[in-house]
Amino acid sequence: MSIQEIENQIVSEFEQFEDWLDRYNYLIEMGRTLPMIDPKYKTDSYLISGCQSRVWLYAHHEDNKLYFTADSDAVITKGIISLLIRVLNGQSTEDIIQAPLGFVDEIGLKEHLSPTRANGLVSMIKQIKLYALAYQTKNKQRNDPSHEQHG
Amino acid sequence: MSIQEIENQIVSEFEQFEDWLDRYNYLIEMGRTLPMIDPKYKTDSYLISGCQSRVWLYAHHEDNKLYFTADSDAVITKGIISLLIRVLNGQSTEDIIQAPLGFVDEIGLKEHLSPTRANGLVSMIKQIKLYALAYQTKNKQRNDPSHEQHG
Amino acid sequence: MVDVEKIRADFPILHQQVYNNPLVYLDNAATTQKPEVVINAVRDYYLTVNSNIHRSVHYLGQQATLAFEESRQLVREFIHARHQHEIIFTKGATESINLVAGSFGRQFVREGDEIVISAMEHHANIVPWQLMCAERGANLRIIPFHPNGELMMDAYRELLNDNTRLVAVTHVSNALGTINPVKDVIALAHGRGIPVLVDGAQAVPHMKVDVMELDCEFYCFSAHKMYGPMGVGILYGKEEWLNKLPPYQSGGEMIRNVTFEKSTFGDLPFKFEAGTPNVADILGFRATLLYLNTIGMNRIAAYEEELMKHALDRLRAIPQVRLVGDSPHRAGVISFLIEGIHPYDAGTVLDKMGFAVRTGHHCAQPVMDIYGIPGTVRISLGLYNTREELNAFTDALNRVIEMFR
Amino acid sequence: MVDVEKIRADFPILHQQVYNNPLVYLDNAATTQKPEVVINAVRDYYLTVNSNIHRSVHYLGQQATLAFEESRQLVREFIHARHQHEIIFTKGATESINLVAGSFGRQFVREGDEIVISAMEHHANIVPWQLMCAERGANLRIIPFHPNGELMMDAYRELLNDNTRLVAVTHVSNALGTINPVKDVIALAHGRGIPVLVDGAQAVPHMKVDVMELDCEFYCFSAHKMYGPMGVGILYGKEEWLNKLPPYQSGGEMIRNVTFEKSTFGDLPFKFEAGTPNVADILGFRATLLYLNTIGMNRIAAYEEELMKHALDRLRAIPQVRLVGDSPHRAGVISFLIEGIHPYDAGTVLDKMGFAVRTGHHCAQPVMDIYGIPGTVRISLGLYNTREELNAFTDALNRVIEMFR
Ligand SMILES: Cc1ncc(COP(=O)(O)O)c(C=O)c1O
Ligand SMILES: Cc1ncc(COP(=O)(O)O)c(C=O)c1O
Repeated sequence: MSIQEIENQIVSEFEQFEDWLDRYNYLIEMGRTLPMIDPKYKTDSYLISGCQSRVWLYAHHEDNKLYFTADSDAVITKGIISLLIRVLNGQSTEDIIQAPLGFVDEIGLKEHLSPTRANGLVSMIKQIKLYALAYQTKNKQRNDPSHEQHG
Repeated sequence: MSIQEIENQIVSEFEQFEDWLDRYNYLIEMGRTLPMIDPKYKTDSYLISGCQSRVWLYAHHEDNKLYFTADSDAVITKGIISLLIRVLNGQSTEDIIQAPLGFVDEIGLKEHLSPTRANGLVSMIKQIKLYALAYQTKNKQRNDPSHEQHG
Repeated sequence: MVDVEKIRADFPILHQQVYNNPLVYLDNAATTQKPEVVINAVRDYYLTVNSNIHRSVHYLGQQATLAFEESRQLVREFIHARHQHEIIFTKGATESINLVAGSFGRQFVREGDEIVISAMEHHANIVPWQLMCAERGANLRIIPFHPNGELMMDAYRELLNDNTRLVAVTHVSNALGTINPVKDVIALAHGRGIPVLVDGAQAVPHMKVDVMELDCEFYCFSAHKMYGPMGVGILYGKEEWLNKLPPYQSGGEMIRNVTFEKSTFGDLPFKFEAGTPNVADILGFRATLLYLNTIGMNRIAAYEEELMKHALDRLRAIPQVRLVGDSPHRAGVISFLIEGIHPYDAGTVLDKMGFAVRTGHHCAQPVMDIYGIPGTVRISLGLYNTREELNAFTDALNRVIEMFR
Repeated sequence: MVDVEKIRADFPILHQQVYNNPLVYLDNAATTQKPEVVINAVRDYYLTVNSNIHRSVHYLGQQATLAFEESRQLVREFIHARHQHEIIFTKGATESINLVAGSFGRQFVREGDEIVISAMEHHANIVPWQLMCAERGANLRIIPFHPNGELMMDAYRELLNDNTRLVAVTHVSNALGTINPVKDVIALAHGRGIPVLVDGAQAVPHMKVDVMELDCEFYCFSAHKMYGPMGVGILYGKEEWLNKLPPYQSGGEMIRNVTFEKSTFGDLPFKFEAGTPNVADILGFRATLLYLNTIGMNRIAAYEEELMKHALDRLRAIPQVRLVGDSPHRAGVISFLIEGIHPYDAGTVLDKMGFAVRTGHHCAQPVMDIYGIPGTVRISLGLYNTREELNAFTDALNRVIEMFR
């Protein structure tokens, strides 16, 4: 499925819930099912520091597609991360770079995305896009005969 | 007349005027009749510096009574000074020290007395009272056999 | 006793729904709500006498100036200072502290000197001293505290020495709620001739403060944390000390005379009030003080003490709750952790239930480092909070615990 | 064209009597009046979303934070800055200048260096540089002006040299009304790689300002002089330069990490915004900018230019009036003397006739010293002033002249 299709899916899942607390209950559940990051990546070099909750993120790529695992010390943050990963896992670097990821706002979690809330999520999305950009650049260089290959 | 009597007289003079401008016209007139300070006292050492208008004040005493001459570069300030001098000239140091000088407020010139208006008047009243206090102290010392006479 | 229903009627913002739940505002240490009289005082100022002050020949300016200086007078009375000109208007407690750190540092602090602060200060009472010390080659010494949140007075005594130039401590901790024994802190410093700054930001809303009785050299707080408008802070300083300090900011208002060769500065308090002051909000603050005086700070303190006791009882009854800071001398603030639940998770869900609490380090990171925790959930009380709100809060807390189980 | 009657209806304070005369407010350079939408915006904030911002998990805090950052965005648009984080909120123009003088001085000014200002600066753009230069052993160099109130550009060119670290000039003089050729001033400084601060306090209310077009490094102004609330100032700085400067005040909000060993600072703009910001008045300022945008700064400028021309014509027709400063490039302000009448006398009587004017040195003593006068009478225009008011004013002036004859 495309990024947009998964986003739409998530939005309709959340539309089921009338009550805020049900949404958060669902997020907490999602948070618990987050594909766990390998403990060896749960170190400071993979830490995305927010103000209130910490996020660790590890990305790798296969065939120009990116895959993520992550963790956070806050369960709700984990829930949102798990949604993000569901949307982005296995997508191409190009698509990831361009994804507006409007669903976080649409499912009513705008406050988690506001630029002045340093809760780790904004920095995480920024980080994901940076990864994608870096892989893309590396790839281009590799396929471009005018560049020597470095790694 | 006592200070209070002259103050009362001034207050009733001002009660004649219904219009603000008439009061100020009267003040301007008063300002023009201010007993002029001897030019030799119109120097920096007799200057009481306000924010907007400058005031020069000279005081001398005879028989434990004080006498003043003064000038200002602003006519309205001169007018108020002339009222003050009318009230205080020839009064005893004790009476001057104790005079509340409420008439300035009563005739509606409170703004000229507000502590945050550095227009020279407040400093002038302060200066007059300081003169009176200084003369009184000197006098006491002179009359007090336990003090040597200095001047 | 305080009639809390009557008081609540004075605060229009409290009567609203948040996510379909009644708002329960328990974030008063961050900023309090404002009674309508204060909001109206600001409005009335703009509707009737708004103007620049102190050098006006005109009517509006004179009215505004008089009201402005009346506000200063009222602040003086409120904290029982000796002179009106010992009250300096700033934009907030943070600026008040920066002012003293800047001016005191420039005048009195040399290489090898020491400034003493406590380990439970708000960042506003840490970083200005830290930067000033770094600039001047001085050292910052820290009074530690016991696990229950009380200052170690013996350690404090030992920190004081001939190099100590100033002691800066908080009256009430915004992270732990502890009321510090500032009178003893001050007396000990004075024993060595050392001046003391007290950060009263979290004290003034909750108790009667008497700066002459405390005998501190400097005391500072923010209007917005005590039912006043934003944008107003107070620095109280003893005349003698304020006279000794050089100006902080410079510009209009604070000047006696300016030439390109040399400028001379006005008398207190103007020397420390550069630029057009925030007249509107300072008049609003005057309305706040009149409002608080009508109720009475002692009655407010008594009411809040009851409330605090009730909140502590209810929280202690929840087995998963662990208080952070547990001094019997406490005002305004309760910080706690919930077993197995990140403070940020708890705060997010509580918000959806209508409860405004604060989570995180509360601008007191060193306190969190000492306990080895990333942050706490903090509730902080105001004079309009009720037992019922606290009951609802602890019930909600139990639901939160259920949700994350 | 501006419909001035419609505009006047937006400003409730204008419709009052002073000493039984209709108020004619001509002291706009000191502070302007506020449209009701601005007064209401402040009120609404306190009635609905008042809270501390940026670190709130709760609803009120989130609403307030969003609105606060929207205000910053609107300021950016209003002065045409590139980035939102180039807009720093301060408490006023004076603080903005003190911030730059303090932080720039500490980082870049050494013994023997020079700072260039003009001879027509407001004290706020003199004294901070003077004190900073004194502290750092640097020298203040002064751009003189012609008797008509225009900067001597040749002299300026000669002042610039390899020791010049910064140029600080006013966009519009608050004492003379001159609009300075700041674009040329900036270009000349840039020719030598010297950064420029422009004091825009008297410019922003009267004309469209585009900081990217000016290309200045710093630009500052006060909300209260442009129909906004008191207690809000702006410092615009180019990202590159703001990043180079150390923080000014320190405390909450502006911190990334605090330990007793070392603190690190947040990103722009927070690095320069220590303490709880004045959210209420900053939201009020947002309402101001929306209001001004609706009318349009170019239309305001055109209207005021007409008004200014009319005022000058009427004043020139009074033989006893002598203009102080007479540049053809003028905005907002007209200063003058009346033959044989002390400005303070004139102001006092004009006040009783209902006219709010300013008298004295207007916090620009050096300007008065240059002309060898103690002060002037100053009228300053706002977008709500009318030709009729100016006619009434000049008629009143003739009566004043009569009174003192
Ligand atoms: C103890 C203490 N000091 C100082 C401050 C700073 O106050 P402001 O942000 O109003 O300047 C606070 C605010 O949280 C505080 O709690
Ligand atoms: C040119 C100029 N700069 C700076 C200022 C200072 O502004 P504020 O007092 O609002 O800080 C003023 C105010 O009169 C001014 O006219």
